[in-house]
Amino acid sequence: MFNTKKIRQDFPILDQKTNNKPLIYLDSGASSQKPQTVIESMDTYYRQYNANVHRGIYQLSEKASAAYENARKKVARFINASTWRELIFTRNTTESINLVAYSWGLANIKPGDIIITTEMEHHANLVPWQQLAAQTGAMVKYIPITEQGYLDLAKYEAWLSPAVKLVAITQMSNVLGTIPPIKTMIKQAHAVGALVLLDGAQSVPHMPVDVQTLDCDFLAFSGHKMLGPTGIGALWSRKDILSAMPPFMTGGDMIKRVTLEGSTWNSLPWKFEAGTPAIAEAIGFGEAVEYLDGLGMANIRQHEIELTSYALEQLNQVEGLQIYGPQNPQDRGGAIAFTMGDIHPHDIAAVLDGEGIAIRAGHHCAMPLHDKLGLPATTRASFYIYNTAEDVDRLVEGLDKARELLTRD
Amino acid sequence: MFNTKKIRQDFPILDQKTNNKPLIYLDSGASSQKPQTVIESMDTYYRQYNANVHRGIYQLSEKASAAYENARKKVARFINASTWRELIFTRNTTESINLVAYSWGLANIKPGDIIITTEMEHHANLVPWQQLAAQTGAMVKYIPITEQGYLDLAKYEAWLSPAVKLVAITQMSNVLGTIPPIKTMIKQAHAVGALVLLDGAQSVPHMPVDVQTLDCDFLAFSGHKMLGPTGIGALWSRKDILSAMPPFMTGGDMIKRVTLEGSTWNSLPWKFEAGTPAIAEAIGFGEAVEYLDGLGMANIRQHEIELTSYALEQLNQVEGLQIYGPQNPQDRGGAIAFTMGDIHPHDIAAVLDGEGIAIRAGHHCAMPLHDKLGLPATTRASFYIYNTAEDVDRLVEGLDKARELLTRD
Amino acid sequence: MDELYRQNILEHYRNPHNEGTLETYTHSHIEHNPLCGDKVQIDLLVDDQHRIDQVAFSGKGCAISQASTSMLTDMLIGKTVEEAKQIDKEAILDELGIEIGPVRLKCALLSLKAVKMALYGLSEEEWDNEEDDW
Amino acid sequence: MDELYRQNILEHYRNPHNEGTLETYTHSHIEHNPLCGDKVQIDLLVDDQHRIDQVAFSGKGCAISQASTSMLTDMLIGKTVEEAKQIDKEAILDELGIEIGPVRLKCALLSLKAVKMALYGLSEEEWDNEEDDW
Ligand SMILES: Cc1ncc(COP(=O)(O)O)c(C=O)c1O
Ligand SMILES: Cc1ncc(COP(=O)(O)O)c(C=O)c1O
Repeated sequence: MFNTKKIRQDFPILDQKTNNKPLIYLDSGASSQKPQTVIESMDTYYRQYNANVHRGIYQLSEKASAAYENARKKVARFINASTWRELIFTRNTTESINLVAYSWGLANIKPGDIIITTEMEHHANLVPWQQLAAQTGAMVKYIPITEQGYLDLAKYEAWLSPAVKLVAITQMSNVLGTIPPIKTMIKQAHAVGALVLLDGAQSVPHMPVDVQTLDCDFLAFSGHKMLGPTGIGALWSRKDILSAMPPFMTGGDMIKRVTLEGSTWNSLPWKFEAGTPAIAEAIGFGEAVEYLDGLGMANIRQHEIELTSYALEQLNQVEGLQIYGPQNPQDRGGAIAFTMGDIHPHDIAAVLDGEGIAIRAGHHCAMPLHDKLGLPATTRASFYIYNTAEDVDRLVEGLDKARELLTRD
Repeated sequence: MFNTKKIRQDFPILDQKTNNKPLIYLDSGASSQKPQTVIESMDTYYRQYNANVHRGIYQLSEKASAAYENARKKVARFINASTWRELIFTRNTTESINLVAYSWGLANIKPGDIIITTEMEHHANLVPWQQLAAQTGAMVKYIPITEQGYLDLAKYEAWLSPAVKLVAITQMSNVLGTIPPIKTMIKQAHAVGALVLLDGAQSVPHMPVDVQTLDCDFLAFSGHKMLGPTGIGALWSRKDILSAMPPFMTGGDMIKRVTLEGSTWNSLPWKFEAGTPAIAEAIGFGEAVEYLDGLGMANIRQHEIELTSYALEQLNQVEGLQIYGPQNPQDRGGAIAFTMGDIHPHDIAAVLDGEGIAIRAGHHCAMPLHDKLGLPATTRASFYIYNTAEDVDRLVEGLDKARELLTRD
Repeated sequence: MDELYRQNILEHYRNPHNEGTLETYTHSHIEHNPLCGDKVQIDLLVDDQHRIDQVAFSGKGCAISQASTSMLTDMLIGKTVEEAKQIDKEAILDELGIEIGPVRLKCALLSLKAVKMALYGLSEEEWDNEEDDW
Repeated sequence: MDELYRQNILEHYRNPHNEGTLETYTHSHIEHNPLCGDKVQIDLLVDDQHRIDQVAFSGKGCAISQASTSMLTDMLIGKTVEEAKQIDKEAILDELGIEIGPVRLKCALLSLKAVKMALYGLSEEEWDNEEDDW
């Protein structure tokens, strides 16, 4: 069914050794590896048809423009946008969210308004709202997480009121793995007139996401976490919302007309893309979603449920190891954060690195969540399409080695 | 001396035919082509050490972090910054300028303040200031251009007063080619207490630029116009200015500490780099400046003066052709905008494309300048290190062909 | 490329049909393409039977925009407003008989946009929608 | 990698020297590394001759940070404040005897930063400058 062996052959980086041990890459939650087709699409762009887009009349530029806009269509279709005009290319999830905070936020948020987010957010979906609230006199409320790593939905429901203008929430936690019941939460938010922004940095790479079925209002995600290059991300929103928003950055390509007295803006989506865009990167991003489409997002989700299930099972047996986040693999993605006794996460990651295992240690850009857990840092393994049960076994062996080496008495 | 033949071999794209004619690329002002070393450096990153930067403890990530930060050092040294902490990676010149407008501008510009810019600016160095002025109650004044395509410096000097807080000006016009006497203008601006932002999108790729000697306060430029990849640009400013500025975008990597109550910011330059950066692109940018350094920026400038000189000579002899901008090659860069009778620039570019010549037609993101010239559009040829006198000859032949085909009576 | 400037296009460009303005008209619209500074004015005279009686265009633009406008005016005369509504991108491209890149497409379609805006008040957004494809 | 956890480092990590706090001290500073949540407190007792008489550290951190702190305290005792100022990144790395990546470098130098801030009020920015190289 899901042929990991075959998939791995498409990823040149995986065929290497670190410290003389074959590389086991367990940090896709931070950034995924890239298949051959993605890397080559950018190489080909630079070698054969590199040129600035949109205004060129010569063939290189026409080819580059078509490829850039075609990539937009691919990414828009991938999340089932109703038109490609709703898909704005940004640098990453962080810029997508900042764009909303600056453009939609400053125009719509008033003193006394409430923005609801959660305790488990990545800083990218937290600091911009704190800043917006500070600038506008609004208030941010954080849905607490329960002992089991779920959202306290009773609190959420109790907090919903007409004063709530925005619910900004991750569709999959990058630490706990938690997948909140987004569809219901969106319905509830809409019932009080609030818009909903989804941080899709972790969800879009790992499960089917359909903006029309979800009925969300904004979706932010990053290319580099879903087989695409660095330097490219996306913001999706509905046409009516985007049309009413003022531009974020201004300059070339996002204007229709400029005079010394003022300017009129370009049509969607270009109104939000100022200056020369990340052309090669957009093309690579388009190839990435094509690769994912080829595998099928439902199959990818299924593969990760199975792998996460096996990993939870194995890790739960490791001495002194504690996992944070839901234990039911259906309720979570494949990012598993844990601690092991009082061994520092840095040391665990360093010992694992010695075994060829790439794993992350730290606060994973979610300091408030770690404060809540009472931990300065955790170690996190995260899986993707190229990971196998064998990788989990190697991880467990590595952890045993770390414990042996670093237990103090 | 300047071995164009050898240089051309480093650029894989140049070895191709368009419409069965060898490609003559005369649109480097819009975006330059890339040498082999730049393309390969990114390919290698993705194939061998792709990983997220700054927080990873495993070897891929440490290698990626070192390469990313090393690229910053290369670019910082290239413009002679006094420390790499003053070099912020952005997407492009446009984002660099918007960063200053949002962060420095909103914090420092007050009602009644004056921002001076020029009539020949690219929209990237014009619309952000119009927006800032509209938001703050400040006023934008535009230094006019003379018949010969120079700035009216008498006006500039007359306008300077303590109310002027910022002078934002291009160091090389992308249409007229004009190189203003920046050093003097900076001294004059500083004398009234104004800061100076240089739009270096055209200057940094084509001539030696030393921020310490110039004594400017901000410098914005783009990687893709100087042999680097798309999706990466830079903002340089002095440490004391940057330290006092609030962040622009917020999220991961730009914070020191986040709590539910608020955040503290990271040290320079990371305070201004929110989220996963354009890692591969920064690495490619670093390679690009290394390539330019290898040739020597003074040599590149000399090559372009010679080529521009020859081009002006030849083009001035073409029937019906009118050049806009200074005729003295010492006072200008290698972007030459022109019209030919009443033949529409689009048609000229299209006929040239048929001859394998890539050239730009339009307003080149400088509509106010075109309004001033009384032209809806111009045709523009722009040169770089891989262009030759032969390219100019082919251009002239192509123009003759366009005139024959498209003259109405 | 030369292919772009086929004989039929050059003929319309050199000797455009229906160039000028109408003294008496029922519909008129001026449309700009700011990207290249092109401008076209379309005047239409529609009779009681909703039939287009007279058409004239003025303005300036590149050869492609001039030729396509000239061709479009020929196509319009004698058509009912309903029939004119059916004229789309494909019809113009067929008439031009060439392959065209995205930038020049805007030139080629500028007068069609102007006609639709003049005849039945098509909005900027509706035009975008008509142009959009996946 | 295993190389990181050499015997000397593991020994200091398992049995750190000068762990604890001082009842009487002339200088003290707590320094955090928010990236990994590490925290170190350094207490110093400097005598009339500007000589460091006693040092103690407390806090928590990874093996590298614990070991480097333990080693640093050994290095400090008996040195004058002037001599202590000379201790730099290289001195710590020499003592650790390993190659170290940029993230772990922050762990290895956390206590040195704390000492410098305690002893002569080095600022955050001055520290950045000391660390910076081209
Ligand atoms: C003078 C000038 N400024 C700014 C820009 C904008 O550069 P970018 O599109 O890379 O942001 C350009 C390039 O088009 C330019 O020529
Ligand atoms: C849940 C979540 N949101 C946002 C981000 C930020 O993504 P980026 O760094 O690509 O902007 C990440 C990735 O680190 C994430 O996991």
